[in-house]
Amino acid sequence: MSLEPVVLFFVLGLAAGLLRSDLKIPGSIYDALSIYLLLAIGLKGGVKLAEQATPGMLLDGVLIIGAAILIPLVAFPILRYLGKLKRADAASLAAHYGSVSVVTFSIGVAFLAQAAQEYEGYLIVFLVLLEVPALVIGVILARYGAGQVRWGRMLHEVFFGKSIFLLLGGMIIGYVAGPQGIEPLDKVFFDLFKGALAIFLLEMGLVAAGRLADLRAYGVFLIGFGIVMPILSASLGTAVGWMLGLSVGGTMLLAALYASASYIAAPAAMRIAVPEANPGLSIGAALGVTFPFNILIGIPLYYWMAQTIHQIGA
Amino acid sequence: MSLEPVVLFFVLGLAAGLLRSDLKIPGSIYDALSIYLLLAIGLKGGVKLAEQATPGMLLDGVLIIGAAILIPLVAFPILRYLGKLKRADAASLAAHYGSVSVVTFSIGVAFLAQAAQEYEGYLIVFLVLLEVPALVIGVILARYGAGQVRWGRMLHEVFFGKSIFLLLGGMIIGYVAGPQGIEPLDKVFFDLFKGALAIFLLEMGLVAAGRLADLRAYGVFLIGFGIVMPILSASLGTAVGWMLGLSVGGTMLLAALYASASYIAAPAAMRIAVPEANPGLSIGAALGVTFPFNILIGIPLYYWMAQTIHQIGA
Amino acid sequence: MSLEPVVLFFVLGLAAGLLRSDLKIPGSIYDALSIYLLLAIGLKGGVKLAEQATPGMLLDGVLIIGAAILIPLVAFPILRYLGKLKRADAASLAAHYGSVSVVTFSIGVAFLAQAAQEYEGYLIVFLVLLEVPALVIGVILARYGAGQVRWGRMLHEVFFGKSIFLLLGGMIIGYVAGPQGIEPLDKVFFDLFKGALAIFLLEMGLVAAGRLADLRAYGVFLIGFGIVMPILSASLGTAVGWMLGLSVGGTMLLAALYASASYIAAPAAMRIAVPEANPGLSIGAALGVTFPFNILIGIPLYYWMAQTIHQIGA
Amino acid sequence: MPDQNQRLLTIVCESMLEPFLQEELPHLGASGYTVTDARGAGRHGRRGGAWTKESNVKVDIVCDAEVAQRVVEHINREYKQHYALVMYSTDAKMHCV
Amino acid sequence: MPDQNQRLLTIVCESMLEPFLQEELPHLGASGYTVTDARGAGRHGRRGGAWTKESNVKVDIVCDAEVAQRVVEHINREYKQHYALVMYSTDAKMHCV
Amino acid sequence: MPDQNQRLLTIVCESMLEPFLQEELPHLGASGYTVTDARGAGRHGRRGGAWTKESNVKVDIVCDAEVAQRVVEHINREYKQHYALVMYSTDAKMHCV
Ligand SMILES: Nc1ncnc2c1ncn2[C@@H]1O[C@H](COP(=O)(O)O)[C@@H](O)[C@H]1O
Ligand SMILES: Nc1ncnc2c1ncn2[C@@H]1O[C@H](COP(=O)(O)O)[C@@H](O)[C@H]1O
Ligand SMILES: Nc1ncnc2c1ncn2[C@@H]1O[C@H](COP(=O)(O)O)[C@@H](O)[C@H]1O
Ligand code: NA
Ligand code: NA
Ligand code: NA
Repeated sequence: MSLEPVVLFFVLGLAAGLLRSDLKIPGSIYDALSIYLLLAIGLKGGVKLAEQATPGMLLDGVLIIGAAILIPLVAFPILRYLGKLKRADAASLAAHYGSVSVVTFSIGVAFLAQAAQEYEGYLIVFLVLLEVPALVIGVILARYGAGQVRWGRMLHEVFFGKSIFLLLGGMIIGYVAGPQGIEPLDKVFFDLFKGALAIFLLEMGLVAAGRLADLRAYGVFLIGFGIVMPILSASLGTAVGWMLGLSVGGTMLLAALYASASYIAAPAAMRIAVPEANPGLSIGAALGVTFPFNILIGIPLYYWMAQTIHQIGA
Repeated sequence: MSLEPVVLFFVLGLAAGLLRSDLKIPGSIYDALSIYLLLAIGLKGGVKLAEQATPGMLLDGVLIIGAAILIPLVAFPILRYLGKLKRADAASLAAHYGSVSVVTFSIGVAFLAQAAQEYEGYLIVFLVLLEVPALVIGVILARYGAGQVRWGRMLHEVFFGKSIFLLLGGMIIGYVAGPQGIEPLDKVFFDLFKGALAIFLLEMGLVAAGRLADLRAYGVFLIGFGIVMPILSASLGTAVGWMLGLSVGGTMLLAALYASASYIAAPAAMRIAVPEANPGLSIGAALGVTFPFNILIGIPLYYWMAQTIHQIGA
Repeated sequence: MSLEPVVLFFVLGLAAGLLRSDLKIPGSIYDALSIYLLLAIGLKGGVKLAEQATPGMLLDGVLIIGAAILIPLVAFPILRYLGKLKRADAASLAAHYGSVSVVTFSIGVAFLAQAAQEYEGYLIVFLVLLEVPALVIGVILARYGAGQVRWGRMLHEVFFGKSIFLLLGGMIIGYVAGPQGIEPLDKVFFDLFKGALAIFLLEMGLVAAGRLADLRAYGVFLIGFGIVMPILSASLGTAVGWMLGLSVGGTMLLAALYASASYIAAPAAMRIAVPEANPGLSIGAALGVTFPFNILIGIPLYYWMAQTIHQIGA
Repeated sequence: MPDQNQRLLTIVCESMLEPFLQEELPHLGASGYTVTDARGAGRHGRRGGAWTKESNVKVDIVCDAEVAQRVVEHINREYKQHYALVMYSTDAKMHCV
Repeated sequence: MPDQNQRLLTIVCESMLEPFLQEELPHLGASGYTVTDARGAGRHGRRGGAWTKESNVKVDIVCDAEVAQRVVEHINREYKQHYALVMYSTDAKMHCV
Repeated sequence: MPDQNQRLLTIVCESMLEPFLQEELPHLGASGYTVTDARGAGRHGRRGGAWTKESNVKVDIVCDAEVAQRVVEHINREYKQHYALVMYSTDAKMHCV
């Protein structure tokens, strides 16, 4: 199974960081690219929703979110009792792994396009819907029994923070304007998507390289968690996708969603709601271990899992 | 009459600003987008000019500019005596409403494309030509009888300020290179135009949201002026367009040009030539009231006006 | 022979700078554009290499590099003894003229596309390969007999500095992914290339305008050198290209490569390895004289040279 | 108003605190402030500025000693413990018309 | 040249004044200056830095007290009245070879 | 830890020196530093910030007088002669918890 070429840009960025190249992507370009990617995904999701939405999806949605809630609830005791992390750190990491990564999802989509596999486009909606419960659970886990929470600030950050806001906003615009309305924007928001993703991944590689140093300090447990946890979550996702009758592509995407860990929305929200949690730990694991694992090994693996369960089930 | 989807991006930006989302478009991206839009419009105008220029246009041009000069001359007494604004403020606002908005014009063009209406492409030239007299009149109104003017600095700012410079420069390149010469650049300067406009409008929405607070301080008169003045100017534009025998599309575009108020070139020039004028007032009215009015309500209205006058006239 | 339209953007930028327009392209956009151009050229080179590589090229490569080494070795005595420059300055300038300019090469490619001329795509590889020996020779010339060199820092800068790193990285990705793998990225990395180059040239014009002031201080010799040296180098390139049996397009590109002077990789490397050399001198000559000369006059001239030698030789 | 002797208080902290400071500084008595984007290193390691999660802002506040003291105490109480953050101040003279 | 006692004068103002200051500072006797992009708030309200029309620059000038005085007076005369602008200064030591 | 009297040392130099300073400052005893992008003018002419080759960085270091002295000497020795660069310092108070 061949590597998606965009992933090579991540590797190039990683190499630049580790070899101390002076390559640096300006912060404003990083921001612009992430605004673009979030909007583009939101638009695509909105258009798909306008085309595909049916009442039956509502029940599917409840199941998908219900099952996803298990992820932080399983991750927390592993981190707290097996990993012996502090309560705040364990809760924050659980929230990161409970929520999702837009870029991992996009690479999953690119992978399916290369494999010429169809998928249920409305799954994009879960990029938004899966974020919120995981973060709320994370905060409750951190605060259970003690401490007060800045719920106001935190929920404002979740809903009006740029990632959810742009995804949701793009989705609404895509839904309202529909395929024809969006068509004149396709040249920017769809045709350029993959190239923009490639450049964003170059930058992610640079950032991830800086995070690897942190990881060394946190040791083997966290690296192991960063690999095993997504496999567990992906297995859950594969099972749920299959039970809901999703296509092979859709099953694989749901697995990738479950397996991915957030490094945009979650860090911002956790920094506000659980400031005593060490952000180096969670970003280190999510971006330094799980993200590379998912895009290099995970996605082909989840694809294989989705194919296998469909063969066995058939 | 359906909304142009790009306008939804303005609304999204406005919402982000009002809901205090942390969405922020980096200043350098704003600058880059505005450089791109100005260049692209200039190029398009130059190409159209190379294709369509005829000696008869010269007379049309004189009429279009002559009529446009009425706008600041009418706006000034309204602002000064009805609105009781200080002389400098009234003059600066008159200059803003006398000059034109590149983005409003672009949305007018997008609207016509969606309505599958032709228009006289050379009208782009007036994005440049209408700017200068309005600003000069504004300065004269402010200084009449008193005070000295930094004419040198101010005219340098007008002609070599980036907006006129890029429009003119793009126009010359487009004219010199012609349609074939520009063709390899089409992928960037024409195909991406609408998407870039959408992202720019997102940013404009964010900026406009910040301006609304100012407006509250200045009250009802200014809001009324920001809505009535463009309707007056558009009526003038519709009449002139029809008298010159422009198409329905061209008539509407001329109305939109007259109705639009500058918030790029004019603020910079006025800040230098009439520094005692409060920039919050003029940017607040131009960007907080007139710009949203024009793109949400004005353009469909002016289109209807252009259709009506053509039907009556026929 | 008509001017490539992208060159007009350079002229526009130059005019903006000289007329003191307030047009300014943000530094982060300059950085982003140069990252994009380097990656895109690298990718294109890698793809061509995957399609065209043959063992015979290896020998060609040795000859091309061997001949190129003559350039700094000829430039140095001219600068030192005819121009009476200090040893460090002469060595640094020799290194700049020995290495190559990515943008000059790109404009050569655009010129060939407009003239509908084929060329050997693998020549892109020499954008990387010609850089290193020239810089090393420059340092040796500067240090011969005296002074210690920070070889470590300097070679790190050469190999891991962003220009070589991105060219090489892009080349490897293009080679590994091949034409099919890169195809989904074509919309960004190939289709947008020329437009991005146009905007980059606008910025180069602005920067070059700032450099012209320096040049006045350094006088007539340096201006003469900045024009005569590229013609000499291009003649060598034309001869080598013809001897190796390159096409007319390929011969012209090799001449343009030899003729071009670096203003991205070389300045950074020389600033580290030979800090006592005045960077104003070398950037002034490379960017203020040779770059405009090459893109305005040189490339058509080298094209004529390549055609002529092929006619005579045939 | 003649020249006044004041303090120039500088806060360097994670960028994500900017909106909070922006809201709180006026209530603490600062008549104004100036913000620039920054990167750096300190007890919390390198903050390279490559992305928002690891970029800093530098906030300069010219104010009288009392306000400076209030700002320092507020920030020590609210943010110092859990956020990458340093504060330092110098004597400064404000030049007014 | 040994270390010298000087003033560090900082001007925070609307970005659009940058080209004018750039032209005028050398004539006022400043041997150099450093500019950074800034945003902020003050008597003229919030200047958020989102676009040129509401972004600031911060200009640092190390110079002797006399030059600082001249710059302050010039700016007070030419710009202070109509532009968003503050100036403050501290004692500073210039370190030279 | 109470408030401490220290120096605020500022280095303005060519951006390309940033990675070197970043590596060397900790060895010279600086516990932290803050970097911002800058442009300016000085003995080496205008450095307009338009591209890396002519942009500056401003590095602020709060440290005790001894470390400041060491940094100044190191930079004077290693870089001052050939690079566009100025250094100045003021008295500063570091506010700690
Ligand atoms: N001694 C120092 N001098 C100047 N800036 C500092 C110093 N220490 C820390 N900083 C800045 O403050 C930020 C947060 O500091 P810290 O919480 O110590 O990591 C760093 O990223 C630096 O930008
Ligand atoms: N007290 C202050 N401390 C630091 N910066 C200030 C202060 N007051 C104003 N500024 C800056 O100076 C700019 C113009 O100030 P003003 O003219 O008061 O609006 C503001 O946007 C701030 O960036
Ligand atoms: N007197 C000064 N005050 C503030 N900054 C200065 C001064 N002189 C030089 N600089 C800054 O230091 C950089 C290098 O200075 P120089 O080596 O003198 O060209 C300049 O580009 C300015 O940013
Ligand atoms: Na997840
Ligand atoms: Na108008
Ligand atoms: Na060369």
